[in-house]
Amino acid sequence: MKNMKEIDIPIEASVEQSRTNPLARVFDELVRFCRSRSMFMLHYCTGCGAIELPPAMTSRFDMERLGIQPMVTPRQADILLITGYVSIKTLKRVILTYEQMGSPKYVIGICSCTVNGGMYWQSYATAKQLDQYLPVDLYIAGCMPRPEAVLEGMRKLMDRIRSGEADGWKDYYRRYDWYLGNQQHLFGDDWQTPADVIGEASHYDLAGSGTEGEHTHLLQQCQKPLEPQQTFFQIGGSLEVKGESHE
Amino acid sequence: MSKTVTPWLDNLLQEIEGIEIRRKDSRRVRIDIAADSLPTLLELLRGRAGYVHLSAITCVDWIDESQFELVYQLWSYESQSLVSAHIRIARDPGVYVSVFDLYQPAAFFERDIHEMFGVYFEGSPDMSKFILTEWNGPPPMRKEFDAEAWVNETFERKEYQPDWLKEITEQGGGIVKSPEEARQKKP
Amino acid sequence: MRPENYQAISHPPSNEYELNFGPNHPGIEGNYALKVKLHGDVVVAARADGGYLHRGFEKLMEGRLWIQNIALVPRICVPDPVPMEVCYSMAVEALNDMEVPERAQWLRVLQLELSRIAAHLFTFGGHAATTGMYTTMYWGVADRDQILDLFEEWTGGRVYHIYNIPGGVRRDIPAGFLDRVSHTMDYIESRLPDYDNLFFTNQVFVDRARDTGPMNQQQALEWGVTGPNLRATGLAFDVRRDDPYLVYDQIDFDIPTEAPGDAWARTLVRRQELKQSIHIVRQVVEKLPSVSGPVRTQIPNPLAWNVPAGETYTRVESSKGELGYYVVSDGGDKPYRVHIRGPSSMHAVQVLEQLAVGARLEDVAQIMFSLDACPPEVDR
Amino acid sequence: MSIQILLMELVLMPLVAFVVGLFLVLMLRRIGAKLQRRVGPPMMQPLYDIVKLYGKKTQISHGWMHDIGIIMAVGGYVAAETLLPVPGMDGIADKGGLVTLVYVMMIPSLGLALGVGQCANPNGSIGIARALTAMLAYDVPFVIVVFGVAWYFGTTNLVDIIAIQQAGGVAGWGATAMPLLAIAGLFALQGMLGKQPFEIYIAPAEIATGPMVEMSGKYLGGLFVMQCFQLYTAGVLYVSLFLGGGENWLFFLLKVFVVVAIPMTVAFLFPRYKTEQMIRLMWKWPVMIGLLGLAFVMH
Amino acid sequence: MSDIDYKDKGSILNPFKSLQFFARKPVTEPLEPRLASLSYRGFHINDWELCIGCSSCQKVCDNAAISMIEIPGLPSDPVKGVRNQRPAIDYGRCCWCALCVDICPTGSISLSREYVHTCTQEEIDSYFILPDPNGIHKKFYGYGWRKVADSDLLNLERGDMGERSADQRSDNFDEIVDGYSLEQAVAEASRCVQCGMCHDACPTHMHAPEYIRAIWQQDMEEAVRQIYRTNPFSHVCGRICTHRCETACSIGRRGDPVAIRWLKRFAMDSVDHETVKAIAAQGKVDYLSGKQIAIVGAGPAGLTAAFDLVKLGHQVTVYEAQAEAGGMTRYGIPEYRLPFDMLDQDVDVITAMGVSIEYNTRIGVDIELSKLQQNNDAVLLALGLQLGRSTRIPGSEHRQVTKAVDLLRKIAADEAFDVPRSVVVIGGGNVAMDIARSLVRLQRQQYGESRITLTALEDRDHFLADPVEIEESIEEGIEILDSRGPQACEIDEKGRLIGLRTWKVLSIFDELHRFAPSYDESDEQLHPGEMVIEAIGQMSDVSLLGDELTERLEWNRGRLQVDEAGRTSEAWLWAAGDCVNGPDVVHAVADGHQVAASIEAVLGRQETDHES
Repeated sequence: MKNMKEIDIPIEASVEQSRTNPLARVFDELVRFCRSRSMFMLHYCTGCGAIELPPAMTSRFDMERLGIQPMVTPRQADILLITGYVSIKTLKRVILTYEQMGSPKYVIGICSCTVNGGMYWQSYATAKQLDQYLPVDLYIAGCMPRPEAVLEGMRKLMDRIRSGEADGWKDYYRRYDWYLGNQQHLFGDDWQTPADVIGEASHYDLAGSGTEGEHTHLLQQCQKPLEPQQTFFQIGGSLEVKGESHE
Repeated sequence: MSKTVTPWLDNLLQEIEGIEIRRKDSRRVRIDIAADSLPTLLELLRGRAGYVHLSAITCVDWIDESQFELVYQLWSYESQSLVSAHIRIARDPGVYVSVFDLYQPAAFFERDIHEMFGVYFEGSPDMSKFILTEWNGPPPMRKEFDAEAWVNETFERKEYQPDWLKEITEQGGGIVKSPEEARQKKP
Repeated sequence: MRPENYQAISHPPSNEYELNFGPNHPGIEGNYALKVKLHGDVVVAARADGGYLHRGFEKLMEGRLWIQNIALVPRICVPDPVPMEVCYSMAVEALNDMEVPERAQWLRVLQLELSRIAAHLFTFGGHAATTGMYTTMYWGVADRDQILDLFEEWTGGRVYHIYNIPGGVRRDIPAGFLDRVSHTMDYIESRLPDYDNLFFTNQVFVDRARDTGPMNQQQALEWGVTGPNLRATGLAFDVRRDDPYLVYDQIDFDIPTEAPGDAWARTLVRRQELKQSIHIVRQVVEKLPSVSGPVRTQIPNPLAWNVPAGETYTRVESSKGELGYYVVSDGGDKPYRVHIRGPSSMHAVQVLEQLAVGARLEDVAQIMFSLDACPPEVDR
Repeated sequence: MSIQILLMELVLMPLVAFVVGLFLVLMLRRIGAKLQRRVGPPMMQPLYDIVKLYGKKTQISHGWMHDIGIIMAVGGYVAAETLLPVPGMDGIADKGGLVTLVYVMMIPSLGLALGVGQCANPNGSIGIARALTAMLAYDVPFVIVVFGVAWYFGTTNLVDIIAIQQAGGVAGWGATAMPLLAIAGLFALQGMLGKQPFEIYIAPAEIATGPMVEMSGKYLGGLFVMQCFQLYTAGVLYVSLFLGGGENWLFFLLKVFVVVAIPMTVAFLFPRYKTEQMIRLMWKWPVMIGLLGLAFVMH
Repeated sequence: MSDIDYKDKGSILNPFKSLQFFARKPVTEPLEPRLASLSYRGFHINDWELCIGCSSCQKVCDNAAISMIEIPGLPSDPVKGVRNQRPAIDYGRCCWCALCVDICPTGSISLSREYVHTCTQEEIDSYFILPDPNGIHKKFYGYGWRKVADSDLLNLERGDMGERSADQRSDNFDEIVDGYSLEQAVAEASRCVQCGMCHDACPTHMHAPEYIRAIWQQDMEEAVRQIYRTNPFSHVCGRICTHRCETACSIGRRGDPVAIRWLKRFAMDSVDHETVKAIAAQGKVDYLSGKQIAIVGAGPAGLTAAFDLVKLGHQVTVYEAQAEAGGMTRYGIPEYRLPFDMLDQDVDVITAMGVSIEYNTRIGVDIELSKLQQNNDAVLLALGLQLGRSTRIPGSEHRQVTKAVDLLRKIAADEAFDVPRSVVVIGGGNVAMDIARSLVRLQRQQYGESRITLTALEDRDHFLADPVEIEESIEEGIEILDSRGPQACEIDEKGRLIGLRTWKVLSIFDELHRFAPSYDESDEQLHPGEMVIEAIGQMSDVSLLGDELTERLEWNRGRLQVDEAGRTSEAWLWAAGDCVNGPDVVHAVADGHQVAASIEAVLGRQETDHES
């Protein structure tokens, strides 16, 4: 958080705010309303908090009442639920997933672990503060929060989406360099994802002074073309096969 | 219910040298044995005494003695008893033979011990990383690896500035003992 | 071109290709990955990839006081946390040579069985969902919630009970609780015919489950399979009966078995176990009022508790199989070494890799769920 | 019929189809909710979903083939709607006829195949392969049914078929005359809608929702719209063939909703079959029943 | 076995039975959150009235989630064991295990039934909360998980200390208390939660948490090292300390405080004397400062100061009027409470450091104070309180009416005197108990029976003596009469003392809390006794100062006026111990340290002044 405040972010006028046409404004209002009433949630069980999501989704607490549905691929999801601790191995996938989600997208941090390490503050295997790596729109306290608390959180997020306040995804573009720096600190300098975040930022007119910086330069230096991942296969404990995998 | 475990134990005593057997209760037997003799023991246990289930292999890092202890938990469905075979191997170089040919579950445990402790098992089918594929540090379960220090070095603790705390600080109070300090105070 | 429209990597056309199941995949239980190599839609090789849920429990436990670890252990297997607590507590009790009051033992049995029922209901739901049958999942999870309500009232937590501590349990049951347990058991029992109609005797499901992921007893023993998966191959082994702990030797229950060892057999075994657990819970409910006395042996001040040096291996039967804790104390206030043998460390890695080979792509998720593998147990 | 009215019908018919389709989707989700013992989504949920998807900022396209595929998928159904007579509007139904309709209804699947193939996601490709297999599976009973109906009524013109049925009252309905074919038709309907037990090409647990895997934003929105049309088309077609079409809007909609409710309900009661199990089933019972029905019809 | 056979093919029709659910109500709960169960582990609540800021919750917390916050304005009193600190909890770490509730010594922390808290990134500071009785959103949802007897993690009962029964002990001066065995000591030490309240409450701020922890770790030498950091009278304090630490102990809030005094005693007893000497000498400088300091009185205050000063390289001479060192600890406290050899060991440690003691040297008689002033750089008066106060009631000048301190000194010095067959003691403090119990022993030794009556102004609940002392006195056969005001020592016509006449006390203080006892004169009793002993307080013998100095010095209600560090208005003269602060061993030790530090500071300043 400290680092965050040090960086001076000029507030760029977003595309939506600059519209003056009243019809367009009504349209924006409608879209925001529908966004708040239709949230597709990527059900990625990053941690133990995921165990309270099935109850929240199913009959007893029925999230569909709020228009929330689970989605299986990041492309279709609006909400990334980080259900508790993220191990460093998972965090890479989470960032990959996040960057593949379509904007506007929202991140919810559930449980203590996403805030300050929680139960696993001593662990060498988990990342401690989610907001250093991804912009988080909402936190739900608990270890783990009950389904009711999750629903309350969702309702709060709905209000914020409707009022247009939930815009963490813009922050990711505006301060990409800072986020990338933290990611590189944890994953090493050769960390890269397939997404062209800088390009997207300028495409959405969200590029700011914090979008590019030393870390993005480092990324550009280390960037390599993506290659199919090599997997070492083994069948029945003896036979070995080499193959390629699609990621 | 529990059947006596005496006859085969006696046989074992005769066949293997340097073996120490302690009976903990009617179902638990502890065997301490030289590392070289373990495969023989396991072969006997599996072949003749019906200990077909390898419940677990545990590695214990006795850093002060510069040794790794390997504990093999074997269960017999017939005699319904558990034998734990303890061996000690040198911490350096930390190499031992795999028992995969006798017990297939060993593959998982040996792989796990390899990545967590750095013990290499010769003849194990797969010594590649499984859990820690993206970990570049030392084998984390070794006693010399101080996870807490590593965490303190790598991550920072969140510093909250809630209003109430600001208020109290203005009045001259504030955090007098953070958890980190409290932990450091312990001898 | 918009920047987010990037070119996909092209591959030479081939009959053989790879598919990632997970870590973010609905066909995977939890955060876990299975890479399969397919020829057509037949799996020719499979490779499990774990560690996404790795927290380094065994290391963490070495850095915490004996008492502090009670809050840590249930997190190792979230769907079925009670066996973790009980097994750890039993290990510490064994090291201390500590007696557990009889009432506490009965209470532990009650917890274990309620947890087993909850876990099985959850598993049925998950298993059904992998075959596209969501209604069972919605039912199963909602009915499991009834048991979580009991736990909430009893232990103050829905999922993480943190209720067992070395020496016994943290508090007695609230007034009138046993009535509510009986009531919930009645409810769940009354729901079983619904499940039978919808799920267990659903021809489509039976068709899919039968002959899916079969293993014979020989293989199961070779691969270190335990729990319901082992019993589904015909071997009537249950730690509760054959290596008894707590007061299981005073309780009457059957050990259901099936011979064929496929997904259908495993499902049937679990279904029977659910009934047996209800039967056990009923016995405990009947017995508890006559067992009076304390629920806990007083332990020394937990901040300054040195457990005598020694080692112990304790096992319990969790809903997934044999759960073991190997705990070593060097006489200090923290464990010197804790090794957790989760049943899924066999099921989710080697067994899954072996069973997946030769299976159809459609069956892979079902095989994993029918094994009831719990990835956090593997990753720890 | 003046050209203006025709043009108006051509616009109105898909629009009506879309609106009715939205409510069919709502019904689908409410049926599920009811069986699953919960409340279910609010009334306008299907619309919210579609508006939201079109309002997404990120619109990932995987090339022009991908775009065309989606256009084909939605366009195919839009075309199909104009071929389906509804009360008061015939559109171009009497010019196209049943055979055209059958072909037009294949366009969406092919379009999807084109579009998804472009994504290079193996899950999508598998999904499409399965979808085409499934089409092959349900098309056999479907074609038999269509053939039988055409034979029975002696025409492939849907307007005529409906007229014939309505002339005979309930006794004149296709379902009364050809119960076996009507049953086979239900199977085909189930397959056409891709609902359990014939859901194999979506299968989230295996291939992460198959063809939809790489779809996002308006492309996914397009698929949602397509789903509305799909439900409507299937429902109306069945009503037209077997239940006498719509005498008026009230009866028409009632019949459509009832017909669509049947596969929806079944979907929530069954798991999915594997591909070969599905083909085996489809080519066994529905085909046998269909052939039997055909035999009755032809005699 | 199974009621669905494996061979059962199932039915395609069975699932349709579930259509009945179209007619059933949903099981969905309303959107508003339900009320959690009665023992729910929700957000924290802390009762600030009960909380003492001991930080036990912080220590038991798995997740290092608790910080202690100092809050100005809250009561803070080390003697009562209260700190103005309260725990604040980081919900970015907390796991709601409720161990903090179960360990809380006061029972102030509990968890509520409230469980919903959501916030945005900007509001993330709301994850760090200072629990108060209201809950985090200022709304009380009711108590959830609270401390119950079953879940209490603390052991509230003190380990039994073995001691001699009244029969075994009341005819000899052997030590009453057995002391702990190693096992008992470790068990007792393990009860400590390391809150440090004892450290704060102790006048000399002994490192009790540290040495208790060392005892628990069975590292006795470390314990002794910790003890010697602040207290050279460790054997003495391990036995007869007034243990303010135990009064402040947070475990004592709801149970028996940790037996800190007995643990100290155990640590000292279990390390052999030579090792103790070696440990005590650690940190002694290896040079001589060349400064000379004279200390008057070899009691705890004087010797502690001597110990500190010698450690700093000064040359210290202690002048003691009696034949042996220890002051009131030797001549005021009976042997059954503090065996002489224990005291000797403490003194030996100090003398072994290089302190020289001139015995039987009375200042003003054998050597003049002015001479000390001339020969030394500083002089410390640690006179103690040797003179007993008198009741001044009629008959109190009788020769059979004595002061308790004088008699105790005689007993300690083994001087012969006629042991009376029956005694009346006036006073309800520890000295009264000491003399009464000493006489019990002497009477039993000589006559085989004891007849002792003890009268005190106070009622039983307000006795100044230790409750244990009172209890043991009663066990030993002493008749204790409370609320009796002494009126006269009755003397018969032959001039023999026959007893003490008392009135019943109605109240001791008036409305202004001044000492003004009122009596019920109708309730008069005569307590027969051959001897009456006054044990109502002591004072200092300041005659050694001489008239001139006495004039020059400043006084405060009969005591020497000193500054905070113990320096008198005369630059060369310091005063410490009982004569300044009233009777208490551990206070005297604290005084000794303080005054030594003051002397060192002054001498050190002189040094630098000289150099510059």
